[in-house]
Amino acid sequence: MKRKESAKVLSQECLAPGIFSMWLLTGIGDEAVPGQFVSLYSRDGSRLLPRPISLCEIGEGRIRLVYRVAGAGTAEFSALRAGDSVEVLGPLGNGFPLKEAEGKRVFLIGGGIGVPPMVETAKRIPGEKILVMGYRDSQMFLKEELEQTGPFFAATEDGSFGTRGNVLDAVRENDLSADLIFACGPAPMLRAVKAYAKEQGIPAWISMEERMACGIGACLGCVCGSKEVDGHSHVKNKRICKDGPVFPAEEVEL
Amino acid sequence: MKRKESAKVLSQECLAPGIFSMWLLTGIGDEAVPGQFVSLYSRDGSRLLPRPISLCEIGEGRIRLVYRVAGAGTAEFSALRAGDSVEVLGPLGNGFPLKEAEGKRVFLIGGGIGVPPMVETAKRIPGEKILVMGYRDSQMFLKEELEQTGPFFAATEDGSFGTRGNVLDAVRENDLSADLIFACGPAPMLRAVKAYAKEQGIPAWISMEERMACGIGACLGCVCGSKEVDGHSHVKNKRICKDGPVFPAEEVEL
Amino acid sequence: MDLSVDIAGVTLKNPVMTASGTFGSGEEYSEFVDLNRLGAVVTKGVANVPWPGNPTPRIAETYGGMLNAIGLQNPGIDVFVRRDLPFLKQFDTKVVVNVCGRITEDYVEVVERLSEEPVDLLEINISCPNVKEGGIAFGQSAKAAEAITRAVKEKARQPVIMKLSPNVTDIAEMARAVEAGGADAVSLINTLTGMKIDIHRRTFALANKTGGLSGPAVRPVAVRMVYQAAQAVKIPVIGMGGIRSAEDALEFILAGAAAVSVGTANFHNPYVTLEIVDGIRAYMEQYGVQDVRELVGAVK
Amino acid sequence: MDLSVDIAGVTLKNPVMTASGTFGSGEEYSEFVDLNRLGAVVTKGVANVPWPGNPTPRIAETYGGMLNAIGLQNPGIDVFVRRDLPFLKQFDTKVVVNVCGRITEDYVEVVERLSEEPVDLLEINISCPNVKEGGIAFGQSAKAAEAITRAVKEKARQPVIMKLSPNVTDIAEMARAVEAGGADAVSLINTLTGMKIDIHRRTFALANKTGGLSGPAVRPVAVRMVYQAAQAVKIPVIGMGGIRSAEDALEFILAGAAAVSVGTANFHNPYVTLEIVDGIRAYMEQYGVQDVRELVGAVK
Repeated sequence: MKRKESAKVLSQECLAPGIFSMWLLTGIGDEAVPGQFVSLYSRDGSRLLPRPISLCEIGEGRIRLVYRVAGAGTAEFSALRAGDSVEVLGPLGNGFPLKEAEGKRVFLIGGGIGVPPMVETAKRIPGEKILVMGYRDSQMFLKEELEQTGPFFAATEDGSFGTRGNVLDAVRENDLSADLIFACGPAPMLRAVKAYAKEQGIPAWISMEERMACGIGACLGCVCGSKEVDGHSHVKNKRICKDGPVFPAEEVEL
Repeated sequence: MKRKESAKVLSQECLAPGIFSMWLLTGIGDEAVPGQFVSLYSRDGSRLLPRPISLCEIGEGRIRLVYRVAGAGTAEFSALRAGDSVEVLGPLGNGFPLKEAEGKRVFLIGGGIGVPPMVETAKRIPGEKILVMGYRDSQMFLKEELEQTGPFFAATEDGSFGTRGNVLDAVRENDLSADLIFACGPAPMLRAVKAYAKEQGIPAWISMEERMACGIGACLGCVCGSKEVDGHSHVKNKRICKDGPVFPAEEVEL
Repeated sequence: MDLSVDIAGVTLKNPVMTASGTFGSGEEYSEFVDLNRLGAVVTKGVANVPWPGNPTPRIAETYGGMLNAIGLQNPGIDVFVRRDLPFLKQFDTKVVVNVCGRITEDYVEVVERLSEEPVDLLEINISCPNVKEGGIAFGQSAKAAEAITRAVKEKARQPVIMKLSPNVTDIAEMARAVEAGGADAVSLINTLTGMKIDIHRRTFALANKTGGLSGPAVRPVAVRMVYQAAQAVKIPVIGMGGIRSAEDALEFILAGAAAVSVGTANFHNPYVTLEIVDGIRAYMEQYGVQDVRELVGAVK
Repeated sequence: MDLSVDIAGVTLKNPVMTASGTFGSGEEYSEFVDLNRLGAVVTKGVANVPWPGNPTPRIAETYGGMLNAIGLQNPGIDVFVRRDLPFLKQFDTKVVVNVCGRITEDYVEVVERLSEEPVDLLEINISCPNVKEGGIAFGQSAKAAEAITRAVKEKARQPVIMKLSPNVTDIAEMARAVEAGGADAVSLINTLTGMKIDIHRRTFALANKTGGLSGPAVRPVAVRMVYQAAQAVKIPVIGMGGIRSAEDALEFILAGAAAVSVGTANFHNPYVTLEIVDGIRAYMEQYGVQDVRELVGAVK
């Protein structure tokens, strides 16, 4: 059941330049699955729209959000300290279909601020998984957490760690293969993942991003083109906030 | 010289229901005189106009503001704690003409949130002064500070202390008289003071209030009708923020 | 204490409605608010056929508000009647169907399709570009607004609310035009046309370049126009534009609105509609107002 | 790096001007900013005779903005020429005199009085009610706007900027009208007409009932109108409406403004004009822009 509430900040930590980790005391995540997200609200009356942020880790009665400071709203969140509170709405979206991973070898692919949701996703997949993460440079936030869950490979844009290049360069350089992909990251990465999955003939589930207003499927602000007609308007426009953010790669336009 | 700066909050105290006292660390008051005011700015982007607040006390490198919570902006100020900071512009306006008080017996008359500026005014008048303050009830904020400076008389609306009624009732009940009046308070009180001064044939200086935008005399938002043509527009509209807030009572329309 | 209001013969249990396009057909928000407690649910605009809407980005935050250029994506009247209306009819609230179109015939088709349906009121969105008149909105020409009102009224079985565009020189003239065309009520304001530019990417923030500005930023314009409209016509006025609290809603009511719609605020606070109902009741208690209708247009 | 811009043959050292009515004649703000560093100072509107303005309250805060109904209080052209112009001429900045009037003859009289004065540009405020035409503003009728432009241009010795009202259906039409009347430039937007009601006192927040809405709340409307005006005319466009940072100013410039005016933001931050000059320079450095004119209208 979705709800909006005021959540207490338990901790705030800077993981890398512009990347912050915040634990919140809230039961909003208790029934959530990885790949779902929450909306955070600014305290400043000039900023009224929510900032959607993916769930990085889900503890009992608490959630961890790892986010990039991209503007004044996220900068405000990064200045919150333990004991402060923040308005949060969630859980939102569908999340990764963990059942699909059963009995399969899974690629968990994250790029940039698409890395965080892979932490809880990796924890919830008991079977074989290979983690392939893309970063700008050797400031590899969440590497430790991810390494604890399975084999970890990294690609960095500047080549300062792992493979120089993108996540698929790391897949090829390390001769990796899998039966299924769960991916989250910037659109160019998702496009490459979609093409790779098609080429390999394996299913891929990707998590999409778009500017949102309501976050619950009412306003139709955050649609993406889809192959099939959508359930809402029957016009091939899936709602990222409600029908997604996770879609079969072949289902959505990128 | 006026300036706007970020001032550190030294203390915050609730003096009476809805009445707060805040000391700020700022040199803005160093050359100020009582009766002048500062503008405080909200941190919330939805509230852009300054809140003018009179100087209650002026210390070296610090100022004391005693203000009423009248809306969301002042409520925000009242939630500031020692160590927080707030944007402040000042010193603004003209202040009371202390020289006029030399060799005279002066009534210092304050009503409600017009009481605070009388503290510093009383401190700066070395000669004879009589303090007559009007309150709603026995929650007589700043009474202690004022009593230290001279004879103190109070009027309360509910009669719970001193004279039941207004400040002029207190003047009459206690058979008080003076050669000069400095007054600050709500318009009905100022009207009564003006009439009393005329009847007694003594000069009165009153401090006026109006909604302000710039606070420095540029926008012409806070004018009051005047007997003489004003220096700015030559239309008998004095600027409260710049030509005032303190005017000879007979000079302004109330 | 009586919070009920009357709009063209339809009694709303309280003056709080939702604003079209911000509340879907109620389903998504029913997880947050009890729709039975609302005066009315106003649906997202419905056309005669499904509309795919605009490319993304469709949304941009602005100072104290937002721009949207959804482009009236909707499933068309068939799906609406089959799926959305039955959902809404489960609740004890009034149903206002917002209707959009590209040409007059589109509107009329939708209105005719709804004639036998359990709909309480129709709200006609005339801020859509009039395809036959070079794309200027019906709601930006008094003549076109009056004509479409007349065309819709001829076929409508339910009372008709004409929703006015604020992007006009003289809102009173527009209100009088739709009254002359037979409108049973007017609602305003629709969004103000705005634009945002991303200075770092040097591009428009919205794929559509322009979008509709809403949120508390526009409220003073909306209150002014509601006041002017209420002075200009005898039919009821429904006020909206940046309402996010009972205080805001009361501003519109005092300016002359018989009811209000709450839109963008739902995105910030999904509980806001009911908080406003409670807040209006509290205000009436505080000031001893027995009937909310005493407040309508009380500031002149 | 070149920040200078050209408005009708007058070179401003940078594109940052003040907005009329928010900056007096510069004297009050000279305590906070070095006027020599501004592209131009635009004075408060001046009429042929002193105007007393409206009763108070003249000011109300709104969400992300403010309403004002000063009523163009001003000392009239005599005092202005004797006192304010000499003050401004001490500084190395361009002087733009904003002119207001009740009837065409008022405007013409002021313009004629300024013909021999050291004034660089004239800005004509046509949002004043046209007393001879039942109080509708000159700037709300294309015909009236063109006519007053022509009348002013006939007598003006300095280039003429026509300041447009945003309270119109079609801003492009208004821009074309003043261009046809001979305007050398247009500036926009003036304030949007708004209203605020005090629900506790049940009265209007402003003695004048309505006032002009300004501040960041209106920026998206202003950017949209500046874009539309810049697309519609060949003369330079000066953009304003809610600018409070260099980012905001750049939005207008990219939308087509050759220069910008900063108004309401001065009330919140008296140093803001120079911060914007510095911020535009920093943006140009960041992106390797040599000449600010490359940015004008760069987003299409």
